[in-house]
Amino acid sequence: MLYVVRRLASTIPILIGISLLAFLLSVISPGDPAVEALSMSGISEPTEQEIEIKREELGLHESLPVQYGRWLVKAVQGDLGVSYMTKESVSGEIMRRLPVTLSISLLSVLFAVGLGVPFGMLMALKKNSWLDEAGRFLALTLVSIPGFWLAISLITLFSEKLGWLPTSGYGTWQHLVMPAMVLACGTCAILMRLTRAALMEALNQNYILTARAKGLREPSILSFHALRNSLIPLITVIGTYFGSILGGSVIVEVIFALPGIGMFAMDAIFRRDYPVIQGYVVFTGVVYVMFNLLVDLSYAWINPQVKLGVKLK
Amino acid sequence: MSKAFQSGWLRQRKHEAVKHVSFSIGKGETLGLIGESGCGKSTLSRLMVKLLPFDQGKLFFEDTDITKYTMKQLFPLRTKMQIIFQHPDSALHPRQTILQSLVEPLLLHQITDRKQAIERVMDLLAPVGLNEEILSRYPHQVSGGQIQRVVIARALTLSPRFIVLDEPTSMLDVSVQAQVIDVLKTIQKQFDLTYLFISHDLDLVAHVSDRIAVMCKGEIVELDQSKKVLNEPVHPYSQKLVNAFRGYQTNR
Amino acid sequence: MKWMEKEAVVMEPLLSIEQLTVTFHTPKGKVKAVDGASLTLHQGQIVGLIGETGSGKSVLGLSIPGLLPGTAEVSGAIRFKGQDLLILQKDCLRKLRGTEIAFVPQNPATSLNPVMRIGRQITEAIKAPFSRKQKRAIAARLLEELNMPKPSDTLQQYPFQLSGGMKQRVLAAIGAAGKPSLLIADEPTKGLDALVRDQVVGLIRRVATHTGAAILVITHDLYVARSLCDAIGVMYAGEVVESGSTEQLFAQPKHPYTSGLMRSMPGKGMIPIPGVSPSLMEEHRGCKFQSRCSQRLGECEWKAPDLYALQDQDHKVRCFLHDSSRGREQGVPERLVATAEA
Amino acid sequence: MIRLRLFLHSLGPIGVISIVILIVLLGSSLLAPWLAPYDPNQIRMSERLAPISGEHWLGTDTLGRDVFSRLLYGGRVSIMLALAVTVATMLIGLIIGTLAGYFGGWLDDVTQAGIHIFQGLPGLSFMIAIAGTLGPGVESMFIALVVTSWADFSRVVRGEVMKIREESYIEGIRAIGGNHMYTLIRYVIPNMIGPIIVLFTVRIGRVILSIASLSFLGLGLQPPTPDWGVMVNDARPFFRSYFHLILAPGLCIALISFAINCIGDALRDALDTKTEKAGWLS
Amino acid sequence: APEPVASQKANELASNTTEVNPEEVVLAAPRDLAPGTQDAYYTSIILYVWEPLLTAGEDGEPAPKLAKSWQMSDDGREWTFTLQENVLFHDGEKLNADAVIANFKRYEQVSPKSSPFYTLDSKKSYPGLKEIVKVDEHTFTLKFENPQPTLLYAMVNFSSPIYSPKNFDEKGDFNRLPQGTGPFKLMAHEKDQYALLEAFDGYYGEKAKSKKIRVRVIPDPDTRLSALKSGEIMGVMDLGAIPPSLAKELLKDDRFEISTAKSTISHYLHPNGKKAPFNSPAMRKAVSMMIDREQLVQELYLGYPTATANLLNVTSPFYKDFAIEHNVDEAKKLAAEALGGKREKIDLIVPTYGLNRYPYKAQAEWLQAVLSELNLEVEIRILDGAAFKDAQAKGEYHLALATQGLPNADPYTIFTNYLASDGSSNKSYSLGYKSERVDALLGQAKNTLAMEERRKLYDELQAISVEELPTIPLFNDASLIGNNKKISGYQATIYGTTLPQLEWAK
Ligand SMILES: Nc1ncnc2c1ncn2[C@@H]1O[C@H](COP(=O)(O)OP(=O)(O)OP(=O)(O)O)[C@@H](O)[C@H]1O
Ligand SMILES: Nc1ncnc2c1ncn2[C@@H]1O[C@H](COP(=O)(O)OP(=O)(O)OP(=O)(O)O)[C@@H](O)[C@H]1O
Ligand SMILES: [Mg+2]
Ligand SMILES: [Mg+2]
Repeated sequence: MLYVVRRLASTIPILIGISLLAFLLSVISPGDPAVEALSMSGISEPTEQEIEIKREELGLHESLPVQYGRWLVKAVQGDLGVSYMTKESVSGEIMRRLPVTLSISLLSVLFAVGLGVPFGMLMALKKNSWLDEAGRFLALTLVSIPGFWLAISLITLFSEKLGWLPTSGYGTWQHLVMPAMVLACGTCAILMRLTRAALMEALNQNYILTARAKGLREPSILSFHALRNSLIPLITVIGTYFGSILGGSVIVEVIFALPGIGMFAMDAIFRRDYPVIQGYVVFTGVVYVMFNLLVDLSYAWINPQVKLGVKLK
Repeated sequence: MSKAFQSGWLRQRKHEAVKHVSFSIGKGETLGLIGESGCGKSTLSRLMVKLLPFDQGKLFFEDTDITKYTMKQLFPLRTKMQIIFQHPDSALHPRQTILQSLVEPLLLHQITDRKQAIERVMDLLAPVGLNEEILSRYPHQVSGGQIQRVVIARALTLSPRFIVLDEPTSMLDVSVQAQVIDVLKTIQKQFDLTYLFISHDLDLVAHVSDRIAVMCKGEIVELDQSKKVLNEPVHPYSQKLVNAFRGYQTNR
Repeated sequence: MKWMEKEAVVMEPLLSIEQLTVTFHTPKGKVKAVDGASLTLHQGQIVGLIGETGSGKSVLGLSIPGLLPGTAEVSGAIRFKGQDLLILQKDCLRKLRGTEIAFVPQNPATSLNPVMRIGRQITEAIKAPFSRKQKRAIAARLLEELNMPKPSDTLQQYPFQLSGGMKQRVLAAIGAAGKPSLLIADEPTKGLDALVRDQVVGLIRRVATHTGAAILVITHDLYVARSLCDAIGVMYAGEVVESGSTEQLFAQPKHPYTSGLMRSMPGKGMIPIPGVSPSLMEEHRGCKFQSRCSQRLGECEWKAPDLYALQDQDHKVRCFLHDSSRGREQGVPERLVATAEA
Repeated sequence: MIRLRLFLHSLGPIGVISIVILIVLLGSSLLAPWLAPYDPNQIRMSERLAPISGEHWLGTDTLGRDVFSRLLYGGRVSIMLALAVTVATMLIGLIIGTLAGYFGGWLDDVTQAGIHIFQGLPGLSFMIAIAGTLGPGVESMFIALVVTSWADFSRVVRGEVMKIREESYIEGIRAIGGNHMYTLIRYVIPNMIGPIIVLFTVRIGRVILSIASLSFLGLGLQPPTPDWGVMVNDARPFFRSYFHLILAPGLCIALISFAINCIGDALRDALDTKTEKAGWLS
Repeated sequence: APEPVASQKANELASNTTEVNPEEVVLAAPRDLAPGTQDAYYTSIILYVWEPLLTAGEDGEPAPKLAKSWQMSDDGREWTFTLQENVLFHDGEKLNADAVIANFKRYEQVSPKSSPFYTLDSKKSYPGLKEIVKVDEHTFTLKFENPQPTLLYAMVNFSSPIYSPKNFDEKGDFNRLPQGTGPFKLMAHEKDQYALLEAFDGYYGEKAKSKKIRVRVIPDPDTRLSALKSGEIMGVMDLGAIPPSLAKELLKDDRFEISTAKSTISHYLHPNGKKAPFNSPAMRKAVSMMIDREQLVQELYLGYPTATANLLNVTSPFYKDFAIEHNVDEAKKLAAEALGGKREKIDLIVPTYGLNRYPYKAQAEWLQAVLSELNLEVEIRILDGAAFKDAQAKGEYHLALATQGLPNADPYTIFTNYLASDGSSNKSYSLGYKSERVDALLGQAKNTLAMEERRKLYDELQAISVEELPTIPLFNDASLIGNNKKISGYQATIYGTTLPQLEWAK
């Protein structure tokens, strides 16, 4: 427990670094949040006076360090501020979108792992067979397809032509199938290759020989001895991948009309909604840090050496 | 004695891999070092050639205190002292040919130009029992015994005065081991070298060393003439070690 | 122990390997790791297999329980209790592993699954239909018999918590768990210091007395072989060049390679055998040792020697010098100058 | 030589096809000015959305431009940019990762923090922000892509270096007198060339896809540059009736990424010394 | 075995998603039309949840909505409005003068309040409003400091939304779902997902024909089209509901139809009049004459919009038609003179929001080709909205593709913004336009009460704008919506659709 707390504490400078970078990036981008908050692109524009008042209201007159400092002080207290655009609290907005993003992330991880790992295992077992070659081809194809291209094709096929799945929106599990597939395909391929490589390496280890010498059956050697030992690279990839899609995937969200975190963030970036950008970046930072932590903890679970080491501390 | 090593109160890391060790090796002498696995033999050997910084103590080489020498100051000394590591299989640059690895020390120290360096390497091959044909090969293409000999040859290119040999035959079986020891003894005579010889095999150590030091948990517990240590060990740990060895060697 | 040996002579051998050849197909070509090796092992016997690095000892050992990788092509015969293991069905062979034939791999540091508790690793090898609890009790008793301090605690531990010697004991326990009638131990003493090595040798002896199993010990430590084994086989470049009882072999090594090996021991003068062992990838004509042999005969160059039995039927040598058909004492006509030193 | 043979061996039939694809795509991109039947930017309002014909092999787009000609030109910028980005990332990652991994200490701590910060930043969003800040164009895409990917590269390099640092040949060269500079350049870097080449090819593939994604959001290459990603995006409104408009450039992106990844894969197998070992017994 | 049951259920669910629920009509819009309590209006006016006092008629003139009639005092400082009777809010409250006064109080409290639809700013819509006096139950009077001859134009739609007085708290914020007077009640909404409307039984006018309408948010135009084609949605609405290129695609399938109406949005090519070459009116003229607006409208917009040379949008009642001059030779001559025969490199900036709604990229590329003949070497830069505005404000551009919504049916505002020397658009777009005559005309218009006179002033202003081209008008946009023929009564209006008339086709 202490270890976890210490790990978390050590990530605070990283979070501050991330937020500072995001802040700098926001303020040096051309454009004025006050103007953005007041205008509707291409329809109406505010007058100078209105802009002045708005700037005052948003506190944009203060010097940059003061603005950042003020934000930081509040953020430390758990207050991420209020969106310039929607006037709602940033944390509330993120939390509202979290279930959407979380559910597609989960499903896509499920897809990626559910397909990638067994396929990779099969490839490792039947290495150099036609099956291995086919798997390799599949994996290479999956990493090479541009996501948006796949999304368009899927919608056309499954929604327009076949009518099996809804094109877009959020609600039932059917809504999540296609976005999750698009998100999963690259990672599925990586997992396939990785599982194959890791398993093949594990199968070459001496303890597998020991296990065979005991007369164990192949399947139980594979699952009890080899797989567990090859989990670490897999978990690392799954962890970082899950973490990164929890930060939202703009393109998939736009195409499939999913009101997730990525689209929200992109809107904020386009409209210079500093509090939202900051809040979002801190959120993704926390997710990143958390997943790194989880990955580390799972190493401990897999690798008893780390586990017992942790207990000692 | 023109050349002497002295080191005292060395310390390594928290769990003290090496504790308060003092000894010296005379010129042309072979000092054997024995002791159980993990007692700090390799650490000591690294300390002696200043590959590890140490916490306490002093190190003299040819009567000069080199304890505080920087990397730059050490550079000329590197030609005079050499170390041969325990695991020779990864001791060579895997992407360099054997020849490249062999001429490298000479070129690095700008002792000769490439052509002369190659000549010098050629001269060294015969003493260590190597064949010219392996020069163009890569380390993974030659056997463990050959690598071991290449590593020895490489250490010799710079004509050192002192060589640390950390289990130089641990990877070899007896017949090859005998070959390597043969080489080492020949060149010692030839170049008047000083050795620190580390091994688990007491017979072997006895065979090559003038004196033997017994190490236990980071400390040197006994240091005396080879015969004495092997025949009438004083320290209980030395006795245990020697008895164990004798025990299984003679009868079942 | 003497009576056991006598009985063994009478009985049909437990294991007999005949003309075993193992070829690996690699991208770079064929590697003939074992080339027509023959060996017999009797009930309750401890047999040592010695020879230099890369001579095919491990491959031979692995081929018995059928643990060679798929790239290996095996021919010849391995008769175990009258059954030829090479033509046995995969699944039947698997069932034999652990229960009839146990294999303890070399290198204890990597031969235990690092993420699995010791207890599980041992109980896995117990095939009898016991409950988990009973199995654990058996495992604990096994460790106890092998002089493991606190055996029941050890069952809860992971390999990294054990020292090298302790791991070796665990591996031995795994080997003994299935009450096999044949145990193959590959390099059980490699890289250990004298104290631990001593323990391991004792350990193997104990396994032999406790289970009554025959043991094949693969090693290149001649001291170990001598102190532990009843009989010894010497391998060179994939062939068994000499085999016989330990006393005979150490007292009167017949094959030039064996005697060279003996002379290389630090205690015996450390006189090396000149030259290097031949590549396993090339085809050979004649005796494989001829290029390093100081007693080479003319025919050695073009004719491969057979394994010739000496008067003592147990002692066999693959060398023309001991071909009884050509007359034992007269047979050194054209001794050539040893060229291997060049 | 063995490496080359091994490389060809591990390519397999798919790999050979990949090399052919790569040569064809790169070659046609390079030779586009000579191969293209039309000026890729020539607008002909009278021939808008012409179907596939002998005159226009792949028809024309919404402004009557010859799609085949645009396709030939379409890889130039993306591939060059991807190459430039990957080379730059590799250099940065190599320098930072090597120094951090080799020297460790505070340098490593600082680098690690930097790596975490940049990895913790959300990739595409960050890229959008940078592209927005610097204005559109090849230069800002270059910067955005480099800034968002150097950290990954550095981390991998750092890990490799830390592994190599433990090898005894590093201690060996130090015992002979090699200083840090010498050790780094002659020993450390050459020994991670394998993983670096692999990472390099994987990265190029990914950068090409990233460029296409940015173009999808309108922040990529500026019109009228013919570019595959842009072409896919431009074709979206028409693809139901003119499927080839989206298929052709999409296929080009997929194929080049496929080919590069496949070659990287084969390189990995060829450069991995482990594959040469025999298995358990060695 | 449980498996078949589960898959059967899944099948049901799956078929539900595409099968039509007769109770509910599903439509889609590119953005969230019900942003919620923090919004100035809660919902867009096009959902018909709330109604304004005044709306815009077909002719663009102010028309009665909740206010059925009005009267301006002679000095133009007092306006008296009479409300519709028997109007109920969704929460059952009655519409009366008190309710309106409460709403006006709210305007004051919250102004200016931003919204993606229109900023609510009472100081702008009701400048110098002194007080509101209740005359009787259904009559009230607005009293101003200065004459307000064009008040009605300013009050239209988003400037006079009326909600139940119980619908907001003491700070003027909404306390629950909006309680307007419209034909639809907002039943539920999920941010960025959907808004669910239900016909309001107590509506005073003609009641909505559909019981329930769900308006989903689908930002990507192509996905909207797919959703239409798959039958998931019956129609699309709001700005950019269906881009012209997709309209063509949709019409290829005879299950669908398109409805268009004029739109208040005009498309321009803004020149940066502060620097060369477009500080020269001749150069602006050359560009204007060079551009074949008809071709643009026909080829890239499929002929739905109307080409124009006028700054003022066609929906304004003051709009005057001017002939479009397209003369390539003349244009080249003018340009050659202005540029001195040299080739000039210029920047054309394009806002990202234009890419999804309009074929702006193709338009930019087309312009590039066209202007190249004038010896202008055009470099296109696509900028996100904020960066686009920034570039305009700083004058870091030469030409910009841009749209403008008619802010107010009275053209005074747009003329001031664009043509006055200190006009806000003039400045923030760096148009650099300055004309004493225009400033004088605007000053005059400000105090002119008589409509006929105003019209004359506006005519002259339009003529000047066509001649001097402070900005180069391209065309008046069209509202374009599409729907499945399974529904009927779904027509585009100037701003929005005929949502209350929507019903399942017989
Ligand atoms: N880099 C290091 N970090 C931490 N501990 C170390 C390091 N190097 C060695 N040690 C520890 O120091 C002790 C002595 O190690 P050393 O390698 O010197 O033993 P050794 O006597 O050479 O053993 P062996 O006979 O197995 O080679 C061991 O306990 C080892 O774990
Ligand atoms: N899977 C394999 N593929 C190809 N060659 C192999 C394979 N396994 C073993 N070999 C080769 O077979 C030969 C014999 O190997 P083996 O491991 O049996 O030798 P050993 O006598 O056990 O040596 P050591 O004493 O080092 O254990 C070696 O040359 C080795 O390279
Ligand atoms: Mg050591
Ligand atoms: Mg072996």
